[in-house]
Amino acid sequence: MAKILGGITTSHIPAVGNAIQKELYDDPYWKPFFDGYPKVHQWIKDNKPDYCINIYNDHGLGFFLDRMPTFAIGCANEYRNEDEGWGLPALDPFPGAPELSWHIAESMVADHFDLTTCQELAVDHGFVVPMQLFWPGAPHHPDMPKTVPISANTVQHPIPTLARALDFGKALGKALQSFPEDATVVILGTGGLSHQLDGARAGFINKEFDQYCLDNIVSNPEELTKITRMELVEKAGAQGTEFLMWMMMRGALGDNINEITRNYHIPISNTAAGTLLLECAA
Amino acid sequence: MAKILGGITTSHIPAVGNAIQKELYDDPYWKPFFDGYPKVHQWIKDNKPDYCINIYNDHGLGFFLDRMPTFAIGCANEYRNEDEGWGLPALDPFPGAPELSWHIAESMVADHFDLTTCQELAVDHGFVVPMQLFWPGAPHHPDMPKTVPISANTVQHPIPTLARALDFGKALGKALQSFPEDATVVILGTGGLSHQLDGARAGFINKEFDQYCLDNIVSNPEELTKITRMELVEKAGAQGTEFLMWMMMRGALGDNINEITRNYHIPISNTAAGTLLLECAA
Amino acid sequence: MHDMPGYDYHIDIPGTTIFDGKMAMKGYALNKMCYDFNKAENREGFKADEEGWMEKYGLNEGQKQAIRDRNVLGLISEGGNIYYLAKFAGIFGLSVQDVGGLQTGKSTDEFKEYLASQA
Amino acid sequence: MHDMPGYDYHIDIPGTTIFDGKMAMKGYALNKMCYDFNKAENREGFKADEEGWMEKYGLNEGQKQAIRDRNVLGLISEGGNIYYLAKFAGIFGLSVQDVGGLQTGKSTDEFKEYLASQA
Ligand SMILES: [Fe+3]
Ligand SMILES: [Fe+3]
Repeated sequence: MAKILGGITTSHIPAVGNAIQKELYDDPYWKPFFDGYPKVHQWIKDNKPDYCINIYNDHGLGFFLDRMPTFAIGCANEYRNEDEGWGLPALDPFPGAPELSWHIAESMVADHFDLTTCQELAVDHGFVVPMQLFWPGAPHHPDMPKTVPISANTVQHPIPTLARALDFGKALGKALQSFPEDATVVILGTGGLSHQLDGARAGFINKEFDQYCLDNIVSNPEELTKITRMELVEKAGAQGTEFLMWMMMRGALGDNINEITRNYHIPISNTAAGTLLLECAA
Repeated sequence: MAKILGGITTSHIPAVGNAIQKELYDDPYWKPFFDGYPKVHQWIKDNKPDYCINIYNDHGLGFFLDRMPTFAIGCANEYRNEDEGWGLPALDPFPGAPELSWHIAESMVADHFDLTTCQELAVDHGFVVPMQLFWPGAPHHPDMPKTVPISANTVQHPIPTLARALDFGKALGKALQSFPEDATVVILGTGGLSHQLDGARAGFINKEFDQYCLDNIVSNPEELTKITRMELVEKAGAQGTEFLMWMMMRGALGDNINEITRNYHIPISNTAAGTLLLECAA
Repeated sequence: MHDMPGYDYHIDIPGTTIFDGKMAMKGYALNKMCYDFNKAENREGFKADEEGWMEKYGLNEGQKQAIRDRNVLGLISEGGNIYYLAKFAGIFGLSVQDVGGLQTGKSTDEFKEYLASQA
Repeated sequence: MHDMPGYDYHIDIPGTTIFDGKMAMKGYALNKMCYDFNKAENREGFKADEEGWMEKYGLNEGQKQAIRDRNVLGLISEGGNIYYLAKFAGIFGLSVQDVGGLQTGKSTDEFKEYLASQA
């Protein structure tokens, strides 16, 4: 049976992809952000997970409004990042893990999660930037795990509730633990923290609320399910709803976890950037 | 608030569309099938529902395996039936009810159903044939209601469980009853009953199991949730899994219903054809 | 996708293929070609150049041969799903009874009799 | 889609448009055009003939005018979603800080200062 090693969160801002390409690690603007990752790199090096569940939200590449799934799972041999409209170069494809994808789909549909399964899926910066942050040189990092992308809708309301997101993670954790392979898994929850790109409130950031979320996602995620979706928009900003990915990740880890590292920095691009590494107790 | 008048089930075999076009109502092969509908026509004439929730399963027109939703809901101004590969003529579009669609989506996602919302959706015979059977001349019948298509995956396993299908109906019923318009609604559940199109077991029909389903869907639908999905394939045939649509319909009607008419006939095309009209007690 | 030993999502039902993720991945190119037969221009394209059309969709050799042979059981074991294959059968004007007969070694009339016998 | 009196799915948050079904239907054509800007050939098509390109996607007059004016707040009130609009902004090389400044009446530098002030 597979073993969940832990979960890692990060913001997945497109500008980070540029900064990585230009190696701006010691640039005064970027240093406080990139300083959050060496401990993650060390943990990955020490643990070398076989599989990575990449929970992200698509921003208008993989899905359009003609067919907007609440929850989607990639079930393909590989995943390509395509041009998102800015002419970014395409990376080599990320290797998939279709046996694990279908195992998760079987387990979670049986547990009454109404997934959309995707045998073709273009992945955007929400998927790619975290991979580049955690496995520098991705997909060509020597320890690159095989991956299952899972996407939740934060583009169009109604978006899933925080309670549903946490429950999703719990069912995902159950699915992973019943995967009949002696393998290790890390779960990424990406996006957030507070930010708003659109409207007269563009630029809104909420440090106090982010700290509340950071504290509770570690020790008391159930508390966060009391937040309504409209409260989340109000307090985290219109795009801060990406915090749902963190909830999904967190649900899969169970109760017994240790915080290995945490970073929080304002601003990166328009966003309050948060990084967290949670390890499941052995 | 809207009121649910009742539910109607029918098989939705493509050949029925042909028979309607050729007006084969008194043909010896077709008469026992079409004899199931006059009471339905009378009930519709007496009740004239404002809205119709058309619960059907797509057979490879509206969705492909690249993005296969467990549950999808149309949220568009109109729905067109397109060529399914047999060169059938396209009908005029069926009028949608987007306010109701989005109301259902809001209510059901809040209730933890993970819908895929579709702002463009081509509908196939699974949607169209029941409309033609119940509202002859559809979409030009004078009492044609506005419609919301809802589709469940029966193409690719994992398909939803019978329990999830019934729960889906219950949440749908709750959504309809909270729709802030003084309107009436009928719910269609189409497909089935037993049939298998593929493999060495093609042509399989199971009268005894169909009768069991027909009896219990009226009086004790909870009993049917004990049937596993693999049992459903075994006993109803590979395509008999369409009975899930009947479960979804049934869940929305509540406990207090009256059976108005029932018809069952073997065979129509490769299928055991079943028709049922259930009225919600006033 | 390789086999998933030790984990099975379905029971064995004689004469019945469970179209699950494994089969869906196996038959993806074949089903995509057949799905695209929804459109008349693709049906015409196939009819004009069967081999070129199959190549365009990346069918493997087993799938190609089953298409050439109009071998429905072969197409199913190659990952074809009956709903998409029905669009292929539609090109030749075959009904579901014809397709049922082809799969069960019956003539279409024999297949219809078998259906009626279950009433 | 008309208003849904008596039923409200969201609260009023100043300066924030909830992109729900009503907005999504209003902005469908606009968002589809912008979604298609994912592909370079469509970005080129738009640049070569803005008016013809908008016509092709069926934008209404309000949407067309907001596109002509590069009016981001206008595009949002016409049903545009920021994720799709970002692809439109990308054609002109605008960053999210540029877009933020345009919406809040700030220069890009002023907008960046505002962001940093919240640390
Ligand atoms: Fe994001
Ligand atoms: Fe059907």
